[in-house]
Amino acid sequence: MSKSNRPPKDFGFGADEEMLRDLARKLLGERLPVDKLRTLVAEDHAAVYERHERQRWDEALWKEIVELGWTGLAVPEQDGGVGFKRAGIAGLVEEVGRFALPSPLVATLNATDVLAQAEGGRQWLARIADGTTATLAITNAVGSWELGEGDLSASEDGGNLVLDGAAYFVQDAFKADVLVVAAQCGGDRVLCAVPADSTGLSLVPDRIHDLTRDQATARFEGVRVAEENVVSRDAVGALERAWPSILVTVAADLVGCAEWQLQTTVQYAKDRKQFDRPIGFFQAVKHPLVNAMLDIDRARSLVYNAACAIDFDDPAEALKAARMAKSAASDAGAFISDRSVQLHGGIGFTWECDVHIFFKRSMHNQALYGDGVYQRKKLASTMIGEI
Amino acid sequence: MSKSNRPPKDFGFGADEEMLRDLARKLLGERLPVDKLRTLVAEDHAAVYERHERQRWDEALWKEIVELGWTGLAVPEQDGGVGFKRAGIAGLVEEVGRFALPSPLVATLNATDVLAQAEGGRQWLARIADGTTATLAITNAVGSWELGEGDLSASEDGGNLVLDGAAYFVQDAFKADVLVVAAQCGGDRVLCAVPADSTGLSLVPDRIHDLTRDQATARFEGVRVAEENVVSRDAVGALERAWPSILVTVAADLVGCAEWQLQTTVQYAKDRKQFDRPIGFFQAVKHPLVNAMLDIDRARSLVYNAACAIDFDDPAEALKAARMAKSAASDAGAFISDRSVQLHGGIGFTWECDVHIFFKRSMHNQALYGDGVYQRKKLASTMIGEI
Amino acid sequence: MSTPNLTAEQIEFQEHARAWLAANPAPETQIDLPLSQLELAKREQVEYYREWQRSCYEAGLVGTDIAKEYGGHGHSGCQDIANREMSRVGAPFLLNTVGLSMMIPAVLKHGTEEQKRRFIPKALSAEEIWCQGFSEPGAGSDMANQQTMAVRRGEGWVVNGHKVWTSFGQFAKHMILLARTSRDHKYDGLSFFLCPVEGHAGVTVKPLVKMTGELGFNEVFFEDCVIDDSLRLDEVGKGWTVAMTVLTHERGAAEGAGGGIRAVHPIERLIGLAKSSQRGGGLAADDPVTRDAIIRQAIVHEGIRQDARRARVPALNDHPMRLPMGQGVVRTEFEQDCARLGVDIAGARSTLYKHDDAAPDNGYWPLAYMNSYALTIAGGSNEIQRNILGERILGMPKSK
Amino acid sequence: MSTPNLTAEQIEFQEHARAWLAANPAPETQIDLPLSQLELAKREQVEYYREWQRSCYEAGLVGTDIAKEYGGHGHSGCQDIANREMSRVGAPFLLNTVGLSMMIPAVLKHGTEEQKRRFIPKALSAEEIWCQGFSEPGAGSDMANQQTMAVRRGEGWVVNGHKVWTSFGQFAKHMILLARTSRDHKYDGLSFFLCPVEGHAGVTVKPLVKMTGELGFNEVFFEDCVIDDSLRLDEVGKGWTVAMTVLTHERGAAEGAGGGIRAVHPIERLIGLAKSSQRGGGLAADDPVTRDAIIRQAIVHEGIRQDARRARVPALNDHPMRLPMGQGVVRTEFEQDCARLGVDIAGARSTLYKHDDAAPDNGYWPLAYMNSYALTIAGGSNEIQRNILGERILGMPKSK
Repeated sequence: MSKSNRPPKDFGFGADEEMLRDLARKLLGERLPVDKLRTLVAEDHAAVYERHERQRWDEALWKEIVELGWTGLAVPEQDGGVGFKRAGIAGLVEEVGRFALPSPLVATLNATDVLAQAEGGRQWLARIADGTTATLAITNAVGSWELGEGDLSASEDGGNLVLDGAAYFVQDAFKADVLVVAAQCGGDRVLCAVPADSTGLSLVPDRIHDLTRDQATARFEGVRVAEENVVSRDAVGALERAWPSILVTVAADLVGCAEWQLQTTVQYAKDRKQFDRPIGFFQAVKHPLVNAMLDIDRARSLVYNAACAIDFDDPAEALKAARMAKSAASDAGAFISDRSVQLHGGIGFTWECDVHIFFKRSMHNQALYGDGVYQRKKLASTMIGEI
Repeated sequence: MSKSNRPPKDFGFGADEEMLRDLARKLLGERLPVDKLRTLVAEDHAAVYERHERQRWDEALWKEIVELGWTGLAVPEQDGGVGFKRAGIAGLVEEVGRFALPSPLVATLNATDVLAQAEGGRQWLARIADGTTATLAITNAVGSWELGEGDLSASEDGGNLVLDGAAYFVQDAFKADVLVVAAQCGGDRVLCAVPADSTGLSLVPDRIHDLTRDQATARFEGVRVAEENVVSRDAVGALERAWPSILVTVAADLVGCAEWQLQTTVQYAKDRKQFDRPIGFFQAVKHPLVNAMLDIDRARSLVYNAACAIDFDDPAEALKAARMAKSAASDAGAFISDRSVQLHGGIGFTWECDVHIFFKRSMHNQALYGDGVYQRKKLASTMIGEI
Repeated sequence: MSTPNLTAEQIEFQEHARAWLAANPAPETQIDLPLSQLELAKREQVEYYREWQRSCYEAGLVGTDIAKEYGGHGHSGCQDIANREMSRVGAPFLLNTVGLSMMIPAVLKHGTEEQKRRFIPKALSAEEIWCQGFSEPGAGSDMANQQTMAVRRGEGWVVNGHKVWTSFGQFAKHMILLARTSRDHKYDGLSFFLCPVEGHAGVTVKPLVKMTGELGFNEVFFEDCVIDDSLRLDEVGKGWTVAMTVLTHERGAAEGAGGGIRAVHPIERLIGLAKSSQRGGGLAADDPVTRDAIIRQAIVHEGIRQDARRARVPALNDHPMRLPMGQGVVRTEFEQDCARLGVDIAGARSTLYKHDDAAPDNGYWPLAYMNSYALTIAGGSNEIQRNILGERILGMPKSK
Repeated sequence: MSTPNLTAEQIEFQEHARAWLAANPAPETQIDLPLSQLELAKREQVEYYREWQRSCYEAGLVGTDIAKEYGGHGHSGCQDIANREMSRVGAPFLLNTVGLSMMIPAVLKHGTEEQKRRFIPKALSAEEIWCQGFSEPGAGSDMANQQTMAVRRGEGWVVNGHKVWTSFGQFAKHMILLARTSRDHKYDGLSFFLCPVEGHAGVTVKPLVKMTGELGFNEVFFEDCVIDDSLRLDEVGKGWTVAMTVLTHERGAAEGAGGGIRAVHPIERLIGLAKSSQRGGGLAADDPVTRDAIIRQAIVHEGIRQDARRARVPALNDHPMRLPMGQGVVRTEFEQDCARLGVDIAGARSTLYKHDDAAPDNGYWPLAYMNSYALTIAGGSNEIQRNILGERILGMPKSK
């Protein structure tokens, strides 16, 4: 990837990025239209919420995705990946959100971004480029996103480390081959890559609303980590450097999801008649949808701005831009989620209507790594100054 | 005034209170319809904002009001006043706000409430009951409402005090016979009643937006205060006890003003045609006005609740209720002010349309003694706990 | 809790209610009880609540102000007291809410003597559960757009059509049914029936799955269902008038009436959540933006209480229906906003469903948030409610 | 400020612009300059800004990309650079904004060669000020509802009617005038004229007083005003088409174009205010709720910049007009929301008018707040803009 001094006007979203995005849109449009999605994840409410059966995803589609090389997009070229621009990855993830794709792609991208910032992450990056899936296990029991917090401790044992404790809110844990874990080791925070089948590691499924992912608590009881899998002795630094990318990826998913919600609700407003008119005639329907459009536009523009800032290696600017993008995307997602149910009226409240699938994916992503209020609090510290 | 153990369901708003309110509505309706108000305060924009001529008020009407005894309503019976219920005073002040009456009534009520809490305020209360007007001079140069802050100091000189410094944002100062002043005197904060014509006291007019009041900086240069006019050695205590009443009075003015704005805008929405329909047909007009109505209703109900809590001598509950009322009234006032201009369209933006008179009175009152955010911060400290 | 100016009868009743409730707490149970009435899904839950309502009824806390000849207790002005006392102790909700707050007011106002004697007592005791049949799949917010037809045949009527959003439908003995008896008039073509449901030929109840994956609402299909004419309420063509009686009462009657989960003070609940949630390295309860949001809701909550209080003071109401009619929008959006705020405060933990042990308040917040859309949609969406308020209260021209 | 991928011509121009602006700062003056263009009220203010625009024009910073035969400088893609550089140094605003951003685009697209040569050069130099005549007292948000009539008479037209909201009217040489030439068609009955104003018989300009007590807008009355047919722009009946050209340009052109007071970064200004304001015993800048509100605006502000950036990347726009058309609502409400936030932060000091010494930022906030309604009302209120967005971009049915 070539880097110049100045971020380009077009966010660096050029022909390659457009081609990947369009390919993704076409592939997902064919393989995961909303009726297939519904069959896949929401055929039987009792299976999910009462019998707590593992949520389903299309593993055949995932194999194709791996073959297309999407898992390696964020892996630097020198580590065997594509080293794709974040702007291009954002374009891809927007489509993933638009189709609410159940997959470990976002989790793997997030973990890749952290490994790429870890001094010892190269071997795992190469495996990810080959299709290994990964996820982050860095969150404590109350769901704090503060980078120094966690409920995992590591102790030295010869050349190895031994992990005890738990990491919570691990995204798509059951789809991941390896967990990227932060643990307290004396005065250090270490970052480890822990294969999902390690002895002493157990995944306890969370019962969650979102139908398009899984989430788990990862429990560690004397899990031994070989020296080569201790990828960094400065986990906080690696996470900090990766954080803009992580936020932008989740924000892009939110934006794509929100655009689906907008378009679907607009279509409903054109089709559905009440009082002898399509309900889109009424300003109480039309104006909120226009407001949602403007909010989504803002979030989308801020996502590409942040992606571009990451590509052009301006860490302070990138974190600021990414927090703005996540704040705008969380708020836009919350607003269109609300309106998508309300304006669909009675049917929007039912299981048979697809809006709830996107509503729940959005609600999950709104909270993930901090909502708008959280991001703005952090932004205020840098933009206005500490209190 | 009889007090029972429990606040009454009807807020104590009985026949007497209704009679006074209806009388006020009738009197002001006859004597200060909006076209007269406009002539009185807004005939010539240059006189107000360029030549800075003193704003006008109807002194003949004021004399009538004094004769009707409104200045003495908040003065306890034992001090020669009426000792009217706060619920009744709130009803009256709602009408004052509804007609945007330019007068020292609110300032006098606020000052009365403080004097009634001062151990040495009785002689001044008696004078107020007889028609003397008063105002509070308790605010510092940056407009802080914190009770312990101020830019006035007092020094002992024999039995007298000598005041130096200034008090800012003094409401209707040019209509007041006496200023009720808080000053730092060594370790104490003293409360003094300072006649407006005292030697060394000068009033410097503020240039303000609101056309229905005046505001001034009161400068004190060696102003001597006789011992009998040092009405309390615990100004903070007196102000604290009076604070619920002060907030409720301003909130009631806001509610009355907001109701005028609502009704006037509703009427305009019925009369004004666009696209061959009255604009009230459109939900972009109708729904915001409904929202304004619901907001005003909430503020109004909370005003009477707070007034009633004051009447029934529950200081903690009264302050909480009053802050809720002021928060709701400030926010309701801001919202209907915004919509009253926007929905009047082009004409609403002009001097010749009356909405700006109420817009500015409301904007002034929204800020006075703290806006919604401010009140909620204080409420959080008591309802959730200190941080 | 202030209860001034009570009559001797009321004071005595209040003492009785307090004593009875103290002596008769809701029975412990192993049943998985729902978070609200709307999530009732299992027969065992229904039986638990039926039993509770029956005992309250027998103790005089239900049907308190209804005449004795209709199974009530013949008091005056005591039902409010009963409701308040039940709410105060956090008693389970009363199961037969459609019967109590919709059917009974309608029958009292529009019904025959026979109808009153036949239906009211068993609704009070919860022996017969009622459901409501006003909403249709095609009608949406336009309640007058009923397509379910009732056609005269001999001494009775033949009903064909399809109702949706029918809470309690799967457990109901009867339905208050709004049906079209003439296509010539939109409003005057509607009639009102007290329609049998359970075991009645031609009526099929099919549970509907909500977005949360829970049951609670139903679809009800009518295929040549025959109703006797004695089950018609008020005259043919007066259905809209009866429906308005029902809905006015419903929107105004949200207060009191036993609390269950809702008896927990919603602001206390939010504060409790904030005190157990993390935000930005500290407690959410110490985050000033969260605090501001909670206090905003606290002010709305107090406003709802004080609006209800002011609604009963004629001197402080310029338009008699302004406060009562506004409450529907205010209360439903308050519930929604509170629930949404809870979701935000819960942060990562808002991702958890109710059966997850780590879900705060047993998963209440996201479920309450999603279920709140039933409140802002059903019975005429809040968009339509705002039209009605703008037109009926503020006198603006119709938007339809 | 990023300026990548410039052509050689653009790089050279940028250097020239920077050098000239550095060497030629806006002259110091004793005149009481207005807070924005909309408050221009005095001839001496006009002359100050006229002189500034003239010298910018002569330096090549105005009319940069316009062909030399029409008085421009014949560059390509350099006007944006000029605007950015002027904005960067906080140069005074350009006086003849109606001429530059409304008349010139319309004449370039719809005008005759003669019209281009006659009007464009003197508009660039600010020798001739232009005003806009689109709004009428009865028309409100329905701009097609023009009642001002232009009736054919011989070689010319006789105009009668009444325009409002005419900024610069009292100083203008000409007006872009939308008038009705036929009552038979609403849209096709409109025609567009380049109408003389100053000293022209039958035209009377009457300043209008704004709610702030300031001047800035005017009413313009036409009584048997005669216009030569050579002053008609495009064909008879094409007035609406021309007006759409003008308005599309106006809404999209808010960026750049010299800054004056607006060149101050609005978020920096808010932060500065918060750092000098008290709230609850501390600085407003330390109040987390105020901080959250400021950062909200900062995100909108950055969003506006990035929306403009993304609007120029076709691959990231599903509908080509969605971003450009949305900006009118977003930008005007951003200005309003920022100003209102400033009022709130200023607290008691927001009560002060601009001539009060204690008023923060010379009284900017409350005045900017009130004046912001000109933005959300004039030229089709934001309610109408939302209709247009919902209909033209999202394809929903017309609300009118």
